[in-house]
Amino acid sequence: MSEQTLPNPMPQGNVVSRIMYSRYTRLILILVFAASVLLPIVFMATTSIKQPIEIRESGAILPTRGIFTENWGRAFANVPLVRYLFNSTVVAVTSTLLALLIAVPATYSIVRFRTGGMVLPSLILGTYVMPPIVVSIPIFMMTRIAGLTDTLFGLILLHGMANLPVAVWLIDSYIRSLPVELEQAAWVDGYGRFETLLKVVIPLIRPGIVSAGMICMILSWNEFLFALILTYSDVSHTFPIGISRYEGEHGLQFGEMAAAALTGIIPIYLIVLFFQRYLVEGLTQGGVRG
Amino acid sequence: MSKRNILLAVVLILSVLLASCQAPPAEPQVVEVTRVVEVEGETVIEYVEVEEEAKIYDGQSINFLTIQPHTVSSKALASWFEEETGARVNVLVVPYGNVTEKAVLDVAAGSGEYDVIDYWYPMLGTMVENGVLLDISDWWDENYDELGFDDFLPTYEDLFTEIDGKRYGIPYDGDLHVLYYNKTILAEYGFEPPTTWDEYLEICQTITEAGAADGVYGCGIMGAKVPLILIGSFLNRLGGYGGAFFDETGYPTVNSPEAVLALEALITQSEYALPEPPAVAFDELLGGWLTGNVAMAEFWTDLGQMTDNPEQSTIPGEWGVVAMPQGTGDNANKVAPINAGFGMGVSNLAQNQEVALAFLEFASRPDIVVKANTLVGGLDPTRTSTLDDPAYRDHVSPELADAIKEAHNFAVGWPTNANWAELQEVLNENLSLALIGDKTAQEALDDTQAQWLTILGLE
Amino acid sequence: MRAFFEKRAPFVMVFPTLIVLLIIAVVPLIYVLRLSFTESTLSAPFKAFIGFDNFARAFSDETFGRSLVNTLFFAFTVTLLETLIGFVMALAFQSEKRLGGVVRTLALLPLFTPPVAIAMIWRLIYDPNSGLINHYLNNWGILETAVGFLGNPQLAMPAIMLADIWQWTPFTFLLCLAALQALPKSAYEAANVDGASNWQIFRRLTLPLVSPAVIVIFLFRFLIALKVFDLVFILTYGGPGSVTNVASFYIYRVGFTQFNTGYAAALSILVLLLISVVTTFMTVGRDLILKRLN
Amino acid sequence: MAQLELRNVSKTFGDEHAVQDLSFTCKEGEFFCLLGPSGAGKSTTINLITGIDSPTGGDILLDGESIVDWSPQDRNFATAFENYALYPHFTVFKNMEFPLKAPVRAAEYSDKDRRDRVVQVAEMLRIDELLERLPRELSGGQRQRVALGRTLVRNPSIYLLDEPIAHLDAKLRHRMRGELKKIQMELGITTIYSTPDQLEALSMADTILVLNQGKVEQIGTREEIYRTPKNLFVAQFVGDPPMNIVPVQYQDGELNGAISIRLSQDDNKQRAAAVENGKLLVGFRPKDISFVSAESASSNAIGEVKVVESYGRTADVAIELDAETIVKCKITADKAPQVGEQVGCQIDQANLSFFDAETIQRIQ
Repeated sequence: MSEQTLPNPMPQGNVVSRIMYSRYTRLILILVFAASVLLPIVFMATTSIKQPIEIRESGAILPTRGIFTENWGRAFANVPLVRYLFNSTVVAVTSTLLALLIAVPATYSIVRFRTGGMVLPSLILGTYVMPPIVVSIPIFMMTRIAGLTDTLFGLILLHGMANLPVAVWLIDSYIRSLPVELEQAAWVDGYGRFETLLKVVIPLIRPGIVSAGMICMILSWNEFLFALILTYSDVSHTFPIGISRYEGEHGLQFGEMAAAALTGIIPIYLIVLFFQRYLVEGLTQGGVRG
Repeated sequence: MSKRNILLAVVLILSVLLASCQAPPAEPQVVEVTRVVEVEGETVIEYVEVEEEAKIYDGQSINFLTIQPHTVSSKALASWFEEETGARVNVLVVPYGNVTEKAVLDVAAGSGEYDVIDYWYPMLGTMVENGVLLDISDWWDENYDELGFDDFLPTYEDLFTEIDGKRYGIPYDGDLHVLYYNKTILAEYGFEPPTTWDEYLEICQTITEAGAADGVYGCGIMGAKVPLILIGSFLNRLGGYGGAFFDETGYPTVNSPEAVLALEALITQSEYALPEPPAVAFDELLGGWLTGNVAMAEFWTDLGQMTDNPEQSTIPGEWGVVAMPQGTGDNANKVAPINAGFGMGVSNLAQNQEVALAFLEFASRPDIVVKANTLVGGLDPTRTSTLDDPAYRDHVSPELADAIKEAHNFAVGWPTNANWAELQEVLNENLSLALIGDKTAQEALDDTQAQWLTILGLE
Repeated sequence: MRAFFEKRAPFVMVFPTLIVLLIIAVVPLIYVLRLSFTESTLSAPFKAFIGFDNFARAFSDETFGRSLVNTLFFAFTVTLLETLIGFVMALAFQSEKRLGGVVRTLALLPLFTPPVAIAMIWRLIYDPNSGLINHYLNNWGILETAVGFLGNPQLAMPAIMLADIWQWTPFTFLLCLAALQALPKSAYEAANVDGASNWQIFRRLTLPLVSPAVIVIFLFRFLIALKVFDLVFILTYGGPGSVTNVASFYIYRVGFTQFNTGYAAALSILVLLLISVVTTFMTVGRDLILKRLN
Repeated sequence: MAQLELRNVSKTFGDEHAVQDLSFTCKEGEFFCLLGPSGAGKSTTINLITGIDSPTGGDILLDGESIVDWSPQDRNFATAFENYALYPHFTVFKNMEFPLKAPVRAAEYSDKDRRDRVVQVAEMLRIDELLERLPRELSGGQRQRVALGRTLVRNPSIYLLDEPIAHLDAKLRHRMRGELKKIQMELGITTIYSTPDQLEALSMADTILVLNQGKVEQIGTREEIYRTPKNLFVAQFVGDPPMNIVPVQYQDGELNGAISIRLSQDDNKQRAAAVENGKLLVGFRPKDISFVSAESASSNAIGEVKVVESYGRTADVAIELDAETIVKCKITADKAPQVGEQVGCQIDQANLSFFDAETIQRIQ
């Protein structure tokens, strides 16, 4: 009896459980995970300080012909990377805000008031399933008609709209998990539906909004197709387009490209670290609830 | 929370600042003109403050759509043009794989975002079909003598610019394939550079069988499934065996016995080539070649320069170049396939046609072509005179210049008809299938022929 | 005014979404549908009405058929593996405090690296002659000759999948972690008091409780995976042969390199139908599984 | 303070009738109780009144004016929910202050007013120590009082309390009953209170409405509900243990069945005779049974003691009269018989209820 009430009972009998829950297994898992995540990134980092010939010569991780920092200088000299990073940041952040702004009330309405019945949710899911290539031509035409090609605003609108279904999909389960009485209480307390959404629902699903926002940001940050089709110049090119610009006449400038790619990761990563608590809270506290 | 927000704001502001530091667009030069100011009736102060002479296109601008690999040269051209004419040329760069779609989309949507377009010549027919390019036949005829268009390399002159007797551009960047060999490796095995594909195979096989364990291969073959690459490698052999994509009447002959022989040669050679041809594109081949692990490589003429650059290569000066080997059989031929090459044309929707044409004129001038062709990472000659120009010969080495000149005697181009975009996808797919053994050479080419006939409506 | 909006609150709240759907889904779909019944090129849409010709062509298009199979195979395999690995990782780290934080932070790295850069780095890793893998395998004497991962018909697809798994497993991991941490603590406390072993707790408690969320994650990731494009475009261009040709990429080639938009539209419609069918099946499957679990 | 009237109110969800044809009037200042088992439609009724749901038929009037089309925030009712519905992201103070900050009445209160009001109510409910805590840091009883506090800070026209103390432990529930009643009487505000617990209803309500499957079974004062249940359902739902019901045959002033009673009062005879075939159900409260010896002539029935449940001062005794009939009686504990003992039961004729065996309606 006393043995059984220990906070962490010894695994009983089962080999699998003993392996699964052993601390050593976990440590090994962490090491494997960290190594496999980091390996390509580290390889990218060392590639950025290798001479071009060395990149072609050997797949060794560390540079063997000395450190060659010129890739970094060239990466910035040849492509207006900072401008692209700025564009990407503006587009990712603003389009995410836009997507959330539209998605939160819509999801609320769909979940709570069953607006649109069965049709609207499936339409939203369908929109999300649609490969972007399918609609790229009409989208381009419409953007052109609206006079929004080659503008950040156009790209923001498009990313925002394209990520809307994702946001709806992710926020849905968070709203579903809220007890409806809280909202009813707010109504009776004298709040309208909009005020209830603002004062009660949104604060309570903040983790969901944060994680949906982060996923929208990732999708926008990495988006290539529309960014390519809808932009012409440095005014609105985004970072992924910038990365594709280390193309020599015949072959890629791998070193410069690696330097550029890292430049893109570093600020984002700092921001992520910076908001770590927020993000992790967002991603882990609310969570996806079936 | 608030601290965090402040920090974020700082980060954002910093990025805005950094972004604004980044190359503000150069303002068009303001040129003061003569002004007469009268003061109080009597005294007349007259002052002239002309620092520079007014230029013909001051204050005007055009947009130039170019491909990423041409960034340096296109930007150079733009700045020289601005210096001379005062017109600003905005160079808009896209990855080379996307240039046709950008140009066509632009016209399809009626944007007219581009004035001058840098196009891959096999897409010329497609571009014309889609109404992208302006018919400049009259301009061409008018300027023919004055600008010395007869100096354009004859192999490029029509191929890059003409569809159905009309002109749509000027040759901008020429390039053809030649065979490079590593002098050291060939000497080590006692081989002379090959003149036929059979010799090529023998050399390749011998060296690979002996050297593969040390990572040395007799040849490198680009077989990556990209039309420019895979069809290029095929054409190198197809021409050598005397085959062609079409006969004189325009009927497809892609499954001719010569073509089958050529593809079989490619497949056989691939077995001994740098692994693994279906994954070998520019970079993979360069990796083998520039590190001295590949004895023979078919490549564009700029490889010589690259090989001599110690930052890029371990074998500076160890290379030699010969024309593409010949095939065997009755129709065996000597060829130099034009596996890349770009023209420069004016958009049908150009906002400023006059300046666009002036830019074309400028870009085709012999002195400018030489200047552009001697930039590092720039363009390859489009004019005969360039090949004789000392500056250019000095730039690429006289040996290479002569090899290029020689190659032009038997250069063959890609088709440029309106259906080529579709045809090349079919061919590309089938070549790749043959290369990995999903189809035999005969099957792959028969299938291609059948599909081509359907596409061309010739069944 | 206020009362007016208040009364129509549900509708007002979805209104912007309706507009967005109109712009990004309905209008384009109508356009694409119209295109699919016509002979069209990019610059000259709707040249002639040709009925079901484009669709008929699609049904006899071997390359297209293979691209569909490839897409489903790719999406299903990577989703399965990513969800599985992500879930196991999440299980291992759900109770880790400090180490868990490190892992979570690391996990964000691949997600924020643009696919273009990821593809570049994987090309360097896979390069048969100067690639990372071949370099070390050769050095350690495991391999005699170089292996061309992306050029080998058997290895090209797994190679792309590995790159995809590298990029997206962190995503499933983070979502699984979220799901695990959202489980009610009280149930576990009770189980601990009852003296259940860790394995029993996992089998009887964790698994049934977390399954719905994991299924949602699986579906969500599956939908993203069906749209795979960038990696194929940069790593293999659909080759060698047709081994890695996927639907999005094939449509891109037909529509954007051959400018045959009419046919591309028909292919798009077919892909969309197929995806809808698959998604419906999976949703039904999810409901069945959930019913059984409850 | 106000008077609320429901007229033929119905609410259906899909095919399901949650509430059917509900009519009642709740007078000003009255403590009105909705009593019924779970699923009876109590919460639906409350939601219809607050405006959270709209009725599918009928009308709701506040002081004679229809409020069916009013939105919840305009009705100025205050509700305490069964599961408290405290806002988890607010402290206790903010929870209680929330209704006062609502746009509809924000202008009425200054910051200080609000603070004073919250503190005052908190003191009254003895939760003034907890104002800075979050709901998750509170015990069930504390949460319940906060929920109550949130309704009390306002001056609503009606309080609606939906099973407010259902989830408390017995002791706390007992105490809260008293407190609630006290507060209600002090404030004198019309209160509608729902509960599945008949004891709660009987001990607090002025008027009780017994609801079953969405329909009204009976409306009346607690005495009426207890003494003269309108039908078998009310009879058996109210009272613990419930009213004993025994089928009998009436003939010539005598009831015969598992029990035999010679009716002595004319009133009883009259009622019993009202059913033509004489098939009756006779009902009597457990407290109306007293024990006599099995041989006594005054006994109305003889049976064997099966179970004795003792609650300290009182005890419930179950007696098997025959194979189908068990009656329960409530007596003082010291008079409880032994299990297995044969006892005679004497039934107090003053409080007999008669029900028609067919319609199971009370015979008046």
